[in-house]
Amino acid sequence: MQKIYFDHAATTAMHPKVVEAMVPYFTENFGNPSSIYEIARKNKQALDEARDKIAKLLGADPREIYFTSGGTESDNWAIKGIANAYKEKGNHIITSAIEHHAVLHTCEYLESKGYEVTYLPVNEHGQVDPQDVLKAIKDNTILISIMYANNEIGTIQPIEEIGRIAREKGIVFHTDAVQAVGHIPIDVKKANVDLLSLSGHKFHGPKGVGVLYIRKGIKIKPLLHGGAQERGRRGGTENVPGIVGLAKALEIAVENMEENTQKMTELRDYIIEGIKSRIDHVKLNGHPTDRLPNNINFTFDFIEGESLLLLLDMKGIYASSGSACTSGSLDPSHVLLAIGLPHERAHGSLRITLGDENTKEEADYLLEVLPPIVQRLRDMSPLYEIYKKEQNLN
Amino acid sequence: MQKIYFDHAATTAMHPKVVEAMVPYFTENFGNPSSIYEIARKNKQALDEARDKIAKLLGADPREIYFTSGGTESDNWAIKGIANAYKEKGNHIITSAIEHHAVLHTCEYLESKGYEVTYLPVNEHGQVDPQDVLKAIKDNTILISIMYANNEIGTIQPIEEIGRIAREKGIVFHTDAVQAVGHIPIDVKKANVDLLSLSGHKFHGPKGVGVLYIRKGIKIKPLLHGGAQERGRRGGTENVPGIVGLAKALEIAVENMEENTQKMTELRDYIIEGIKSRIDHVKLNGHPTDRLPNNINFTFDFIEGESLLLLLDMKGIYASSGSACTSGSLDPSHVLLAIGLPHERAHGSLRITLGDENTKEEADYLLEVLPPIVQRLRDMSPLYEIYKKEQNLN
Amino acid sequence: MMYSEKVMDHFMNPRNVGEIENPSGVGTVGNPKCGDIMKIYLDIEGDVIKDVKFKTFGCGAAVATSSMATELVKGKTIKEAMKITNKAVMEALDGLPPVKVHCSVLAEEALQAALWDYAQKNGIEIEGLNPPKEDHDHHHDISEDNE
Amino acid sequence: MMYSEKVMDHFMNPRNVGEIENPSGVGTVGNPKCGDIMKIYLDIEGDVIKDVKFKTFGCGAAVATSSMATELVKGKTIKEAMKITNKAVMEALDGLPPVKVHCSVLAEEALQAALWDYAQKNGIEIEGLNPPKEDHDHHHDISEDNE
Ligand SMILES: Cc1ncc(COP(=O)(O)O)c(C=O)c1O
Ligand SMILES: Cc1ncc(COP(=O)(O)O)c(C=O)c1O
Repeated sequence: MQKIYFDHAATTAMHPKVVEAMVPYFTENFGNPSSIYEIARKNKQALDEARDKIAKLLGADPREIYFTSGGTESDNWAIKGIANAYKEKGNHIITSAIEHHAVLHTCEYLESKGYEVTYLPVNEHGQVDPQDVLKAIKDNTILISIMYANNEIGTIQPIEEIGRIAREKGIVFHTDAVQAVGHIPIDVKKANVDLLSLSGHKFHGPKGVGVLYIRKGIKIKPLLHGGAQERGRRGGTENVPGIVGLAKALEIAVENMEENTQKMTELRDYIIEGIKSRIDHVKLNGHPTDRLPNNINFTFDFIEGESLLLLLDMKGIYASSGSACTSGSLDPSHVLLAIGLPHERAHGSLRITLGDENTKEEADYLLEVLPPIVQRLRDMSPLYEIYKKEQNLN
Repeated sequence: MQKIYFDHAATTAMHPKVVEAMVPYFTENFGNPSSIYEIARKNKQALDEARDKIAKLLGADPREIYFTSGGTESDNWAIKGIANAYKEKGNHIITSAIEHHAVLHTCEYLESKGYEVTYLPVNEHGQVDPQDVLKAIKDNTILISIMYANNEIGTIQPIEEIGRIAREKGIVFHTDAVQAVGHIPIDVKKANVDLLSLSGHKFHGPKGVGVLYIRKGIKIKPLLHGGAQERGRRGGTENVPGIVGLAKALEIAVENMEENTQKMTELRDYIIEGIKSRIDHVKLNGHPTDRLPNNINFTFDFIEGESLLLLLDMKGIYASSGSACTSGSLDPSHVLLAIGLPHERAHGSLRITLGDENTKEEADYLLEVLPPIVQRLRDMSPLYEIYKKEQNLN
Repeated sequence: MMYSEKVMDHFMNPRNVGEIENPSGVGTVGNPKCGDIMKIYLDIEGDVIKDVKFKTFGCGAAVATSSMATELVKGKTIKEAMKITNKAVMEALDGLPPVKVHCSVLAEEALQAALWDYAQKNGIEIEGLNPPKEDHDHHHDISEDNE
Repeated sequence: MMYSEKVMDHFMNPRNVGEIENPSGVGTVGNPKCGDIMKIYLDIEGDVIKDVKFKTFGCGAAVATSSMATELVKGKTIKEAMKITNKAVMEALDGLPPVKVHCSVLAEEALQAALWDYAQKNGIEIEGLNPPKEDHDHHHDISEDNE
């Protein structure tokens, strides 16, 4: 049976060239970059080169690039680090209702520590209104954190505009760009952001390594206290192989972005149209156009997502229902609730996220197997039974 | 020229078998363990197996093993997480003056947040007196954090005894075992510890991955808020390759520990005696017997450590002066100051940390090149000039 | 999360899916908010459950536990059926992941709700049977933060 | 931290290491607490620095800057020597890592301390020369925490 990976927003396979770039640092050039002898200097150099490369690809200065263990640490650091550094100025944070848990749970934690958090609503397509941001700003606002693109429904936020408002008001602006980096063009200067989180494994880089961009002049307190690494701001022996791999992956992603975007957008729209025309009682979640080129998110009425995933798995198709991170919990996706779906419909969502290796043949296979699976689950569903009885009565 | 790596406490090369164990998870089995489909389940299984293996090797339960990004995160999490969880009970923390910066700087941070920290002194060999721990305990003490073995001078602490005292007094006990795990036998139950930090790259595992052991029943708040990974206690997509590699490395280390310990202890003592007999005005730092089998730390009077390292580097020998992590700072080692060395002598230290691949030939080469290097630097030193003049006067 | 082979079998090939026209008793439990609804139809003759059908909206475990629960009661007397607990359902399925245990509880409750409906309709009393709870507010907290 | 080739050359092959018996001036700066002590000996004839020697306890950069500073002043007039700033020393070494810039400052200070000693001994005044500071409390904070 063929295996089709349609869950690139959860994680991606490492690019063979990324592995190749990392290998020399496993057993040969393994020194600690903080040491001064030859082998360590080689590692320091690799670290510097990776930092330079990433800075260039994001339009940043190398001294604004800080390595972390992933998107979650970057988000935690950005939010707690700013909250801590600016606490004399105020204690109010503005974010959105559809952030990743790495942002939301961090904000909730800060609420328990006496901070005040405004969770902005989003419209039916999952977009924050920049005017809502403006209106939410108060004298004690110290941080605005709005994600670049959503991991479940792929909606891209008006980051530049929000950034402009934040800059005008003199408020620090963080964006969780974990799903955006490597997928859409990002320039930290143009985007008017002060801090930006990214994670290697979302664009064919290694797991367990990420970046926090911190604009020059932004005060921030460390999250991981320790050695003098990362200009004294983040302790811990540097994960040199991981960092080298992340830089390589970003380079490859940016080099091929134009081509991949075109290819994936076409495939995305082909699948969207295919599902809409083959299955009734479905709804495309997310923004029709301001969405990641690789994101497809549908709600299928009357059925539940996990069952759908299991049956797709049996057909060799790997997809997701809401964020993979939330599968440990049984609550329906907070993102789907925030765009106005009722609970039962939020449970019945399917997320398909493409990679550049996905083909039209794979899309056709999906469009062939999906309708009978949905029908099978509907035939088993008491909700569908109720719906049909109501239809008959009318 | 031959290259001799004598800095295994800074970091180690990955074992080829560790790389081998990781490779399948780079490009093939790359799924997100939180997902439910086949490829993700394989990752979940690999994660579970690694957790089981590590638990077994430490005498713990798999549900007590939590994966982190390294020793620094483990230390930060342990200390801040306990401080946070037990803040209703008290705000006093006991630690030692010779902890790694990952512990010390975290404690200093907590001091700025209203916690009270006692930094216990050590004796001339770098050991904490368990009676000092007992005496330092107050009604509001919530945490004791004492490292298992010191990274600079290799001194092993009386952990079991301190653990017994902590247990009797009902106080949570954390140990930073980053330098001990994989090098000396450790059983968390016998050691009476509640939390234990370790880091993969210190025993031929990968960089950027570590473990925090958290004994069942211990309350702790998360440090990295986010997804429901690690039983809801540590967010972030799991670094499966890194975790698999860490487990493999620990397995190899424990399997070969007896043999390696014997080999390294012999080599260690050979070098120690060799230096003592060839160079005057030297002092072995650390405990004569309660020390890591791979640690040698000498002070050479009248000279400065970095110069020594550079000249050794020119001879192909890679060693360290104090912790590699602190080389970004110019302050002399806080550990050497704590064992009573005056500043100028603290600056003149050389740390040699052995690995199982080091040989007697390498030791002989070191003993051959070191004396003239020390002499050369002394001949350049104004401190040596003063000393000699004083000698002539007497 | 990993399902046993038995769970997967009952999910992929659920037994007794469907409706019963004019059932002796029918019970619906769960709510869409939690993502599971189970509806069980009973056909009771005398003291014996002659036939049983179910419809379920829910995850793999919800479908599998419904299927297994209906299998376990089919052909049993009411008294025997009353002994089918969630534990029995779980065991028959070779276990469930911890986060899915509540599905087996739901299956037990659906069965008992159907029996209650039968008892109500026929004005009889079944020993040990309690009226179904109105709303299920499952608490799915797997965090150990405050363990 | 990486040193330039020039720095490594002056560290590995330091020029002018040693002492001068009965020097015209001698200056010692730094302190063991900070890990660097530089002592510079001058042999001045008329207005010209005929010979210069140094001894240094310190890191690679401390040795290299001492060596370079002595090279730069050798054969120069006092007035010319007064123009040898830490920047000149650094430039002559093709730069220093940021954390090591203070070594070049120390080299400048050692030189000036030796000149001061010479001026004191001979009761002359050198334009722009200040008495050496007593203790050096260098601030080596590279953290940007509060940037
Ligand atoms: C004793 C000790 N604790 C903590 C650490 C920090 O570990 P890591 O650099 O892997 O974060 C180290 C090593 O640098 C160490 O030696
Ligand atoms: C939008 C977003 N933010 C943060 C994260 C967390 O990243 P990581 O799992 O690499 O820590 C993810 C992915 O899980 C994400 O999609």
